[in-house]
Amino acid sequence: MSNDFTPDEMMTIAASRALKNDDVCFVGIGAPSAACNVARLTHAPEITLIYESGTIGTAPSVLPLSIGDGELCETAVSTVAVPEMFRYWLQGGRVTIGFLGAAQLDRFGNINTTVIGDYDRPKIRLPGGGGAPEIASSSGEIYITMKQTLRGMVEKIDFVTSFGHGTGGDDRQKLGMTTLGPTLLITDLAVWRPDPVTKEFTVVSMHPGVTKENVQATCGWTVKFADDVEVTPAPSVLELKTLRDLKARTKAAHAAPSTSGANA
Amino acid sequence: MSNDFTPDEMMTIAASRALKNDDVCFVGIGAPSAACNVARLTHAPEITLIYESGTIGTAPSVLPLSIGDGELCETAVSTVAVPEMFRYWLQGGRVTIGFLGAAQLDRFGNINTTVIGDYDRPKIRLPGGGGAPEIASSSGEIYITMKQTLRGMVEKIDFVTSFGHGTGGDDRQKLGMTTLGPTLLITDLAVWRPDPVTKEFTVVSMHPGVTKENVQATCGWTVKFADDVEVTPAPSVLELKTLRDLKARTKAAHAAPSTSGANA
Amino acid sequence: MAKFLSIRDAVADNLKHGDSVAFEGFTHLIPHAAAHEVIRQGFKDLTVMRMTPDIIYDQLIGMGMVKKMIFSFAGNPGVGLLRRVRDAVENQWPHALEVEEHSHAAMANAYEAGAAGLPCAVFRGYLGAELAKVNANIKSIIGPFTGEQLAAVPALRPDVTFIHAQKADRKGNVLIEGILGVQKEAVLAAKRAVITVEEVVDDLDTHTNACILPHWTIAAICVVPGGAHPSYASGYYDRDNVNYIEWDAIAADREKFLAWMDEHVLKATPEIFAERVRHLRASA
Amino acid sequence: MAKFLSIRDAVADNLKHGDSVAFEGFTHLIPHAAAHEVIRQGFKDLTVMRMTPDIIYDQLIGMGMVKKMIFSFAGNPGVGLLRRVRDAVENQWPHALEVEEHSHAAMANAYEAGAAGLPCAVFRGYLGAELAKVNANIKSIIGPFTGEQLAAVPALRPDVTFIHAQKADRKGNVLIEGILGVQKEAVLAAKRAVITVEEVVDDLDTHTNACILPHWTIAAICVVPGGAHPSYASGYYDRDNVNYIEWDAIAADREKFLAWMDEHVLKATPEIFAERVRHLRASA
Repeated sequence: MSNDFTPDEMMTIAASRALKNDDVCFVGIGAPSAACNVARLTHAPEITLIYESGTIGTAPSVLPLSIGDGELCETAVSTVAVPEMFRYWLQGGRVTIGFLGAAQLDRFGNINTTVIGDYDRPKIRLPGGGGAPEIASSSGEIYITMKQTLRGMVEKIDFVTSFGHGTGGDDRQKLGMTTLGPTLLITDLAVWRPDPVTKEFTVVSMHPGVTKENVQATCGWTVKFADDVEVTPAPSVLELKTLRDLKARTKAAHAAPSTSGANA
Repeated sequence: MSNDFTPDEMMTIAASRALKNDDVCFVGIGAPSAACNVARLTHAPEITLIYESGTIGTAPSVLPLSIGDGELCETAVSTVAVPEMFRYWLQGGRVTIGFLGAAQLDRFGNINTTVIGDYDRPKIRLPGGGGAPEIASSSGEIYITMKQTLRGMVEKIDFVTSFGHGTGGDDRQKLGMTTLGPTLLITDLAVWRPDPVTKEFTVVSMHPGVTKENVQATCGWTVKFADDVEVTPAPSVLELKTLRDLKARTKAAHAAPSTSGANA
Repeated sequence: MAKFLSIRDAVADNLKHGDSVAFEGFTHLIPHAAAHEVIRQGFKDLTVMRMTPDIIYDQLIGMGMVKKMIFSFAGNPGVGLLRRVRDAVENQWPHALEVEEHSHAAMANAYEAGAAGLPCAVFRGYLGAELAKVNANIKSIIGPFTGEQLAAVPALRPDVTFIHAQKADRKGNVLIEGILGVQKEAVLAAKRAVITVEEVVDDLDTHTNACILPHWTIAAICVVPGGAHPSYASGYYDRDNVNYIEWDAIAADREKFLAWMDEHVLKATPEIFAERVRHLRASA
Repeated sequence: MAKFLSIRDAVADNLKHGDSVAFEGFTHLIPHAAAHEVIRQGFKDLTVMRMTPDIIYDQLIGMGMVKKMIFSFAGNPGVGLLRRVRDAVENQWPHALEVEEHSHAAMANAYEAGAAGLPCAVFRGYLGAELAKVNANIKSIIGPFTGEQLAAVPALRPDVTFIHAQKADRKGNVLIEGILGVQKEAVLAAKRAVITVEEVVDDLDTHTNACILPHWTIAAICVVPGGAHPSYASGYYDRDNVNYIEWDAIAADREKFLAWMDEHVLKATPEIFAERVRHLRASA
């Protein structure tokens, strides 16, 4: 155990713990590829990581800056074309965990990464959904990870980029989906799971030192807490070392100064 | 010029002459891969030959026994999976010439390779269409080659495996096809082209020594002859040597006796 | 997760009476050894599918194991007709055979749709072709943008797919090289895939974009050297063309066929395949 | 049939004002040199498409050459937002930009359908996703066998596709290795394809199932070493990550952007790309 860690590190490590050795994890744009790789480097060495660039079974030594970095391909079992990736591998139902981030999230796990404001006259034009709409519907289940802020965790998202549980209950089944949807939300403060019936995200565990007031103060909806909220185990020395080594290797690899004389 | 050739050799060589250097030729099962390769080895060295096994731009030194022989792949520019072959390469409209054979053929270039007799109670169950139904509709134009017999060239085929010109006229356009369909029939006796309006196959050239009576005697419908029926130029020495060398190499390669102790 | 098993155990563990099953291979890498093991274990009422059923389907059908065949070209490649298939279709011997017949384009698209988890394949096909009149599984849809009518066929989703491949690594990742056929699609479309391979190696040692099936897409891997004979395995041994020609005479006669099957399949073992290809390895 | 041309001539011969055009590349092999040549030649009213528009689309849009963008993820990979795209969408600078927005699955399927000569792509997608409400080109069809509702989008058929690839042989066959993206599909879907390559070689010297575009599918091939910089060309040079980070600051300010474009694009030549990657070659 270590007491010297940041909320961000706790979030990544808590997310990594949810991944299993036999998971096939689709790491979409914006998703915590750090969590997936910490899992791979600690308790889940056989986990299959798939990036939407077509790389299947990657094992990068540094975190990719983009989802198509060369090392993903060099360490992959196989690299396929992107249409095949979306048809055979995602739509084909082979992904057990889709890992998504969010610019805006609501209590039912619906995600917005498209626009802040009105779609036709956006206040902020975000990058868009990328792979997320179909990751959300085709993966066996969805893990979401994001830092808590009042702007990010909102009562009503401006645009439903990726469908979570809709308005809760059996909304997914009504749309013909047979996958579980969001089953886990990991923030920098807490671990949340959907209520079995209403599907509203409920805090089941808070990270060491975090209070219910902290969680509510950074969440735009009225937070539901489980009857017995546990304390998330602090990062182990190995987990923390693995994450920090990975980040250090990544920083060194990406910070090499350009001497090309012109960028872009 | 040579006078020492068989009708079969004349047929293959006449077919080879119809192929051009910039053609992309889809060589289906049962088709005269001999004609395609004689063209490649004589006047059309740059012709692209595609076999439905996925081999694009092959240049075999012997004729394949099957459409998936190893040499097709070894000499190909690229070998792709069969679904891609039918989607990107054939359906994608990249094939200029589809080359088909036939068990039964009618005067409008409709082909049967499915059954003799009734479909549900066939007298002879033939292999079936394979790639032919879509080769017939997706290739820029179709060349057909077959030996003339009363059983093969019939008034009415028992089953329309591959659509030619239907009942003639603009039947293809009525079905939404934008490709030309059969534009050439080469038999062991003659060269036929469809009438521009009725689309009925019409003899435009007879091979050396062949008479109109010979053609009619081996064709089950009343043959139309062009006003000026030409004489097909006899095989050149080079054409004949190329074909015979190819066949000799093929025979030697395929006749190697098995010493495996058990076949199949 | 792929288990390394004997072909006997892999067949027994994964196939049941009445299953739908694909033995795929497009001239190259045809899984003869797997088919022979299935015949030895005496399964009944199988629905078999393949684009190009050839000798092994002649054998399965002639031995009375098949209720229905889904196919697009049933021939002895380079030789002619399949005489056991003909006898079943024309004379119901040893019993009637239901056929669902497609074009190659339809079958290839249907496996692709199966691999892609779709209920059906959509393509431009069967225009003017009479198969659409005799096969109720050929339907059409109207494209919602241009109004063009396109063909639709159900996705193929076999219970079990058998294929033969060149090699596996020790984790069970399998490499296919050369003429690929529809094998990757047939494996990904299946509920369970059983793959025979020439050998197991430490490192697949191939191209980054080569056709590789990850170990977690495979139920069982069986090392059966020569398991594709008399078809071929690129890099290992050549096609044994003479065997295809000889099959025509064997299959032409019911008694001769049964005697051949008894001697070369029922009383044989998977180990004979290694011996069969010994003389073909030098030239490959 | 592929012609070997300078990138100047290839752009001039193949692109027209008002064309629809794809510059594809999925992080790997992004055709920067081709895009810069298009910018220098000053085309107008282009409809540009790409799954992952990044810096070059920021540049094309910021320079006012684009009427409409079809896309699924518009970000600076690993860095953040595209500031010129945002300025066009949020503030109509330098003019309004029409957007047609899809998911990656839709775009990938739409290129695939374009390559396959189909009018539309059919897939399982957009379930519950709000894009289907704001994009009239997202429709649905009912599968005729199971009754499942599937998504349909129009096939993508650009007038011109630009890609960058590793190498061509002397006949003009082009090899792409590593992360393949949708480049093969984008080329086969296009009316005309222009490909920049690192080099021309006697023999592509690769795997039999590698991704190769035959010469007769390509309009023009241009040798532009370094033409993918600051993205990378596997086997030739690494990704220049710092450039992506620096772009964020350049694109944040209209004047700074215009000055940069003037110096590094308008007054530059395709030959500068070879120099740009010189320091990156050693580590690749």
